[in-house]
Amino acid sequence: MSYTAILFLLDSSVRLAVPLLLAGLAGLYSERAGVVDIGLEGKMLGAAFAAAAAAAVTGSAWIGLLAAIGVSTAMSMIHALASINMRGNQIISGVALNFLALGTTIVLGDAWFKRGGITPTLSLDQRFGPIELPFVAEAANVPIIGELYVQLISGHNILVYVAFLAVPVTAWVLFKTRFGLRLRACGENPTALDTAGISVYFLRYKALVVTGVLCGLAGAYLSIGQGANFTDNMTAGRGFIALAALIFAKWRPWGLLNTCLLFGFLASLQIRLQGLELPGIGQVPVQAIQALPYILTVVLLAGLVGRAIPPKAIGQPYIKER
Amino acid sequence: MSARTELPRWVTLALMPALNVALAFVIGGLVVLAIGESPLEAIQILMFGAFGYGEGWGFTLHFATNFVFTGLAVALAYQAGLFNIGVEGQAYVAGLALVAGLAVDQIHWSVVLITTTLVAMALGAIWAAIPGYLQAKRGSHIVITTIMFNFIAAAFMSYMLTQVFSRPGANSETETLDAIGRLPLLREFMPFFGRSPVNITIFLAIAALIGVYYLIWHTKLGFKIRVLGQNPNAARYAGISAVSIIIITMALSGALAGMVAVNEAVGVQKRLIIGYVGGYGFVGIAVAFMGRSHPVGVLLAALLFGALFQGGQELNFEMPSVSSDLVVIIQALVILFTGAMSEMFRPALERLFIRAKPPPEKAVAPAPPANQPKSSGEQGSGQ
Amino acid sequence: MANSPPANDQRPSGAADSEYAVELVGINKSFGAVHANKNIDLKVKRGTVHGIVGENGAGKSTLMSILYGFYTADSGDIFVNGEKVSITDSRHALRLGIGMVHQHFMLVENFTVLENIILGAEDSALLTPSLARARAELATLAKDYSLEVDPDAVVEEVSVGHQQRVEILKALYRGAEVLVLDEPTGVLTPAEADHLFRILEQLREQGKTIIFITHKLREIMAITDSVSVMRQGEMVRTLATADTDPAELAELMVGRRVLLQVKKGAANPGETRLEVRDLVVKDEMGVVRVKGVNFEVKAGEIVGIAGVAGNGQSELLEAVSGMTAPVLGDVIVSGKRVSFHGDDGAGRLRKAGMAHVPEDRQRMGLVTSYEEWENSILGYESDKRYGAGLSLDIPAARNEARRRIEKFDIRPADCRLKTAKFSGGNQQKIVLAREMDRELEVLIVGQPTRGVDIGAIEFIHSQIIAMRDAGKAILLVSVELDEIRSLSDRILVMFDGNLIAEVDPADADERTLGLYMAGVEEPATESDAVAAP
Amino acid sequence: EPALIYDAAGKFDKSFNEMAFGGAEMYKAETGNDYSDLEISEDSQREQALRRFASRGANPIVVPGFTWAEPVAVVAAEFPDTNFAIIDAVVDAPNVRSVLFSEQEGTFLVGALAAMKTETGTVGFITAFDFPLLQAFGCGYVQGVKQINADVNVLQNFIGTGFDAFSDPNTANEIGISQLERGADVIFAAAGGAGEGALRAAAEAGKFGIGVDSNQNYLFPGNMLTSMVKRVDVAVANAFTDQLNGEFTAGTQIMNLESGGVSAAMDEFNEALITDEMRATLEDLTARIISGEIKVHDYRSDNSCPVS
Ligand SMILES: Nc1ncnc2c1ncn2[C@@H]1O[C@H](COP(=O)(O)OP(=O)(O)OP(=O)(O)O)[C@@H](O)[C@H]1O
Ligand SMILES: Nc1ncnc2c1ncn2[C@@H]1O[C@H](COP(=O)(O)OP(=O)(O)OP(=O)(O)O)[C@@H](O)[C@H]1O
Ligand SMILES: [Mg+2]
Ligand SMILES: [Mg+2]
Repeated sequence: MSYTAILFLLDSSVRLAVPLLLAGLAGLYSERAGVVDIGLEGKMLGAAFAAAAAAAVTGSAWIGLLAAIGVSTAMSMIHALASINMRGNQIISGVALNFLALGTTIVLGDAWFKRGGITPTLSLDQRFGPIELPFVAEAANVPIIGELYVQLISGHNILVYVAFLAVPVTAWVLFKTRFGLRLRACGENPTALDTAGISVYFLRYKALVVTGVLCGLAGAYLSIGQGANFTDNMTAGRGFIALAALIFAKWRPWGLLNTCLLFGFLASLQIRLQGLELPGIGQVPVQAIQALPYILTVVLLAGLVGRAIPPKAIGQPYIKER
Repeated sequence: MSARTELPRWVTLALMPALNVALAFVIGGLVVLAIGESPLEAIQILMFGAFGYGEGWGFTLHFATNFVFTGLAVALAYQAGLFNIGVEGQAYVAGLALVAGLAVDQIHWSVVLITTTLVAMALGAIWAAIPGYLQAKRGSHIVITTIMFNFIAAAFMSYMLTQVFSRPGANSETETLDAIGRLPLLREFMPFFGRSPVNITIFLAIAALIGVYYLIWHTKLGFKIRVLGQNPNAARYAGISAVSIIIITMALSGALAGMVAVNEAVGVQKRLIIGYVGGYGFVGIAVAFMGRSHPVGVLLAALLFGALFQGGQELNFEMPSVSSDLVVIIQALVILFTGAMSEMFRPALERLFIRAKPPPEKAVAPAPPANQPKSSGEQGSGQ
Repeated sequence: MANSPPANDQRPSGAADSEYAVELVGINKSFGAVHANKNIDLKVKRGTVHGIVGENGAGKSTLMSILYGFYTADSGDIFVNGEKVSITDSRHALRLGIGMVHQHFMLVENFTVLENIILGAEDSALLTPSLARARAELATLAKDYSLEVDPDAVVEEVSVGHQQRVEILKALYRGAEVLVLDEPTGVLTPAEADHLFRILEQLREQGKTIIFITHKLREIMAITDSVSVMRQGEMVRTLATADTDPAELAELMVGRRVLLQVKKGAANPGETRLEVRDLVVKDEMGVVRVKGVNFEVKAGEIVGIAGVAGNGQSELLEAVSGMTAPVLGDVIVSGKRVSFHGDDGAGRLRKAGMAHVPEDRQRMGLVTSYEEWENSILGYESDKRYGAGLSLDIPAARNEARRRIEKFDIRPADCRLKTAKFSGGNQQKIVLAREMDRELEVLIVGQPTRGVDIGAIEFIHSQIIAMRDAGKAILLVSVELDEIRSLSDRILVMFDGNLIAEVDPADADERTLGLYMAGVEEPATESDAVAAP
Repeated sequence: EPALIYDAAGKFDKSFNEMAFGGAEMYKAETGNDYSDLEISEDSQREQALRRFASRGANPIVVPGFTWAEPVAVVAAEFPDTNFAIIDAVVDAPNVRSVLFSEQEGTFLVGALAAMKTETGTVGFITAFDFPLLQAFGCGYVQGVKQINADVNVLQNFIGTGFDAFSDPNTANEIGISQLERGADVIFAAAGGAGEGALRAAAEAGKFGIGVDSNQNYLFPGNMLTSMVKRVDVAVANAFTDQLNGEFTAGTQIMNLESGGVSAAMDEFNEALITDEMRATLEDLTARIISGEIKVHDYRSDNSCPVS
C-alpha cells in the first residue's frame, strides 16, 4: 500500500468517524449526568432532516445547522421531561424518540418536498463544503508531512474540525470546570450533589441541552456536510454504533475519539477490502468483509478492553423525597 | 407538603395506563387534524381495523404474537439485569430454521412445527449466548456486543440467503414450504379470523408467556435470575454463579427471540427472505419496558402494538392521506406517553385521591399531619 | 412530648443573639403511612455538643434531614439563632451555617478528596482556583482541628475514617457553625472514634454547635453536654448528660430495661471445624490484601478478628466465605478442602455447612427490593425444602419465613413486606435469622451490630452466644472492640494483611489491643502468621 | 379503477417503486383517469392489501417487486375476474401478467460507455448489497466494459447487507470517493436513493457517474455520463391502459433492449459527453444484442458471472 493510499484510507476514516464522534460526545454528556440515551439515532435523524430541509429552503447551511440544533435539542428536552421530571423509563423514552424521528421526518419531508421524505439535493454553497487550511499550496511541495497536511488535515468541512475540537473541549469541561465536576457527580451520586445544594434536575437539563446541540451537529454533518440531502432513515444505525463507541471508551472523551477513529478506520478499510482474494481461499465472501468491523470490535472488546464501569447512577430517575 | 400516597392498585394498573393511551391518541389526533382529516374518524377506523371484525382481530393477534416473543426476550434478559438489544439479530439468524423445515417438509406440518421450533430456539439461543458468554467471562458490555451481533447477523444472513440457500433464479430467498408442511392457520378451524395470517404459533406464544411467568416467579432459576438482576453483590454472596446465570438467561432470551422465525417465516411467509424480521426486535424493547418486564404487561403491550400495526395499516388504506409513516408517528406517541411518561398523571391523581379520602386517623397532634390511609395496593405498581 | 409547642408570635423575633443555635418546634413528617416525626421539639444551645439517641427507625435521621433542608417538614417551625427560617433546600441550610455529615456518606466515590470538598461550593466556573483555595484552606483546617486528609486521594480508596474526615471538612469548608453528625462512629475503630471526639472538642471550643446522633451510650456520656431521646417518631425527653446514666437512657429509648453487659459462660471447644491455611487474597484492583494467613476455629468457640478497618479483614471474610477465590491457600471446613473453582464458591461453602452474615447487609446480604420471605431463602434457594426439582415451593418458603419472624422477633411481622421497608436493625435480624436458623457447622459473622440499636444488639449478641453454646464454630469480625472483647473466646489481631497476634480476651484491655491493631507491638507469643510468598 | 401497491421499500425509493408511481402518474396525465395506491409496512399485509383492492373492484392491480410473487399467486386464484400485473417475477396464472426486465442488457450498454470514457483504465460499480437482481446489474456492466476493453479494471463495492443500504447515501458517497482514489473515473451507482451519494462524489471530483432506474442525468449535468433506464413506469402505465382499452393480456412480458424496456439514457444533459464514435459503437452493440449476436449473460440464471 502506498503512502498516498494510506493517507486516503485515514482521510476516509476521519470522515466516517465524525458523526460517531459527535453523537458519542452527545451521549457522553447525557450519560455522565446519569441519563441513558438510546435515542441518539433519532435525534441525529431529526437533526439531519431539519438541516437539509432548512438549507434547501433558505439556501444557507448555517440556518440548516441552527435548525438541526433546534430540532435535536427539542427532542432532547422531551427526553429530559420524560426521564427527569416524570421519572420515566429512559430506555423507552429513547426508543420512542427514535420512532418519532423516523415517522416525522418522512411525513414532513413528503408534505414539504413531495419526494417521500427525500429533500432536494443541495449545491456545494448550500452546505458545508471543504475548507482549505492555510499554506496548503506551500505544503503540497513538502514530502511526507506536506502530503499529510494537504490530504489528511486540510480539506474537511467545518463540522469535522468542530468535532475534533469538541474532544479536548469536552475533556476540559468535564475535568476542569465547575459544570463538569457537577456533571460527573450527578451521574455517580446525585444524592451527594443534592446535599451539596445543587439541583440535580436542573443540572441534568443542562447536560441534555448539550446532548441536543451535539446531536444536532452530528445530524447536520450527515445531511449538509458529508451528505447533500436527507434520505429517510439515513442515520442507518450510526446512533447505536456511537452508543457502543461511548461504552467502549468507558465514557471518556479521549477514549471516545480513539474508538470512533477505530470504527471509522475499520469501516473504510472494509470498503477497500471488498473483493479481496486470499491465496488458497479465493475471493473472500463480501459479507465476511462487511462484518469484519463488527467482529473485530467484539474481539477487541473481549480481548483488550477491560470491563466498562458505567456511571453508577445511570438509568435511574433521581427521586427527591420531600 | 406532598407526602407520597400509595394509590389504589386499580388506579396504577388500569386508570393511569388508560389515561396515557388516551393522551397519546389525543396528540396523535392533533397530527391527523393537522393533515386535514378527522381524528375521530381516524380513531374509529383504527379501532375497527384492529378489533372490529374477525380478520382484523386475526392480524392484530398475529402481530401481537411476534411482539410477545420479542418483548419476552427483552424482558427476561432484563430480569437478570441484561439489556438485550440484539433480539432483532437473534430472530433473524433463527430464520434459518426454515431451511430445517424444508428438510422435513414432506412429512407433516406437525413435524415441521416441532423441527423449526427447536432449531429456531437453538439458533436464537446461540446467537444470544455468545454475547452472554462474552459479558460473563470477558466483561464485554452486553449492549455493545448485542448491537454488533445485529450487524453481524445481517451480514451472515445476507451470505446465507444469497450464496448458500438461495433458490436459483430467485432473489435471495429460500424455497417455499410445501402445502403439506405449512402450519395451520387459525382460520382453518375458526372461520372468524377471515383471511388473517394468525396461526398455531400463537399457542406457543401463550405458552411462552405462562412459561416465562412461571420461570421467573416460581422456579429456583428464576429466583437466581432476579437476584442477579437486582443485586449482583447479593448474588455473589448467595453463591449464585453470575457466569452461568448470564449465559443461561441470554440463551433463553435468544430462544424466545428465535420464535419469531416460527411465527413469521415458517407460519406466514413460508420461506426465508432477506431482512424478514423487519424491526419486530426493536419494537420488542418498547414492548418489554412498557410491560415493565412482566409477562402480563408484555402481553398487554404486545396487544397494543399488534392493534397499532393492524389498525394503522387499515388507516393507511382507508385514509390515503394518512401514510404508513404517520402511523409510525402515532406509534411513537403511544410509546412515549404510555411508556416513558407513564407516571405523568400520578401527582394529579395522588392529589385527587388525597382530597377524596381524608385521613381517618385520630387527630392527636394539634397540627394534623398528612397521614395517608394505608391503601390496598401496598406493593405499588410492581418493579 | 415534653411541652406543647409555643405559638410562633410569642417568640422574640430578630433575637440574633439567642442562646440557642437551633430550635425545632412542632415538627411533623410522614412518609406515606409512616409517621416518622411526630410533633418534635428540640432546642440546641450554641457552643454545646447535643446528643440524640433512639432505636432504629425512631426518626433521628429524618429530623436532621429536615433541619438540613433535605426533606421538608409537613408542619412545624425552625429557628436558627432565634430567627424563624424556612429551609427549602440544602443550599439554604448551608447558607444558614448548618452542615451535616450523613449516616450514609454523601461522597462521590471516584472523586478525589479535594473534588468532593469543593463540589457545590466552587468559587468560579473554572475549577483550578477553587481547588487551589480548597487545598490551602484544608491545610489550615487540618492544623486547627487535626483533621488530616490526603487531598489528592480518591475517596473510594481511603478508609472510612478518612472519608468521614472529608465529610466534616466539607461542612467546615462551607462555613458550618452547626454541625450535624449522624451516627459518625458506627463505622469507626476506637482509635478513630477517639480522634473524632478530640476534633469535636476542638470544634466546641471554637464555638461551634454539634448535634451528634449515635447508638453508643458510652459516647453520649463521654462527649455530649445534653442529650435527647427519641422513640417511634416522638421526642421522649431531653436531659443534661451529667444528670443521667446509660441505663436510664437505654430504658428511655427502648421502653424497658436493657442488659448492657453480655452474659456468657466459659467456652467448651471441641474439634476443629474451620481451618484456614496460607490464605493469600487480592482485592479487585489486584492488590494483595491478605498475605498468607493461618488459623482455625473449633466447635463451640468464638474466634474474634480485631483490626483497624482496611487491614484485610473484609477480604479475608470474603475469601473464607467463598465469595472471592483466594490466590493461594486452602479453606477446610469440617476436614474437607473447599474448591474455589467458578464464581459460586459461596454456594459450595454453604453446602459444606457454613453460614455467613456479611459485613454489609444492604450491599450483599439482602436484595432490598425483595419481599422479606424471599430474602429469608437467599443463598439457600436451591435447598430441597423450598421445593423439589426446579420449581420453588413458595408456601413452604413463606411459612418458614413466618416462623423465623416470630422466633427472631422481626418487626413488622409481615413476610410479604419489601425488605427496604424494614429498619436497619430488623434488616440485620432478617439476615441473622436466615443464616443462624439452620443446620450448620461454621458461622462467619461480619460487623453483626453495625448501625443497630442497643435493643437489637442485646438480642444479636445473645443469639451468637447461644450458637456457640450449641457447639458451632464461630468466626467474628468486628471493628467494635467492645464487641470483640465481650463475645470472643480467642482474639486474633489483623494488621496489614497478617494475623500478628493472638490474645486471650481476659487479658486484652483496650490499650494492648489498640497497640496490636496499630501494628506497634510485636506479638509476645509466636504467631502462626506467615509472610507473603 | 386501477391500483398500484408498492413494495416494502416504499413509494419514494428513488428506484423502481418511484418509477412505478411515475408510470401511474403518466397514466393519469394521459387518460385523465384516477388510480389508487398503497404502501405496505409489514410483509404479512401483502395478501390483505391485494384482497382489499380486488374485493373493491380495482382492476388491474399492479405490484412492483418479486416479493409479491407468492401473495399474487394466492389472491389471483381467489379473484379470477381481476387482472394482476407483477414486475420482476413470474406468476403462472391466467389472470396475471408477469413483467421481466433484462437489466443486464441495459447495464451492458452503460458499461461499454464507461469503458470508452475512462482515461484511467479503471471504472467503478456500486450497489446496495449482494443480491441477485443487483448482481445482474453489475454482471451486465462488467460484460459491457470488457466488451470494449478487456484491460479495463472494474471496482465493485456493496454499501451494506440488506435493504436499508438503499437509504445510506453517506456510505455510498464514501465508497464513491474510495473508488475514485483507487483510480476509477467512471462510477455506475445502482443503489436507489443511496446511489446519489456516489454520483455526487464522482461529480465533485470532476469525474463521471452513471445513474440507474430513472434518467438521473439531470442530477449533475456535465458529470453524468448516462443512466441505465429501466422503464418500470412504462410497464405500469401499459398495464393500466391495456386494461382501459380491453387489451390486457396475461403471460410473461420481457422488457429488454429490443422492446425499449431498458436503455442508456441520452439527453441534453449528457450530449456533450458522448462522442459520435461512442454513439456509433453503442448503436452497433444495441443492434448486435437485439440480433442475438451478443448474448449478455444474466447473473440470475445461474447465480454467477462469467467475468469480473
Ligand atoms: N443546578 C444548580 N442548582 C442550584 N444552583 C446552581 C445550579 N447550577 C448553578 N447554580 C449556581 O448558579 C450560579 C450560576 O450558574 P451557572 O449555570 O451560570 O453556572 P454553573 O452551571 O454553576 O457553572 P458553569 O458556568 O461552568 O456552567 C452559580 O452561583 C452556581 O453555583
Ligand atoms: N425516604 C423515606 N421513605 C419512606 N420511609 C422513610 C424514608 N426515610 C425514613 N423512612 C422511615 O421513617 C422512619 C424513621 O427513619 P429514620 O431514618 O429517621 O430513623 P433513624 O432514627 O435515623 O434510624 P436509624 O437508627 O436506623 O438510623 C423509619 O420507619 C423509616 O423506615
Ligand atoms: Mg452554566
Ligand atoms: Mg438514621
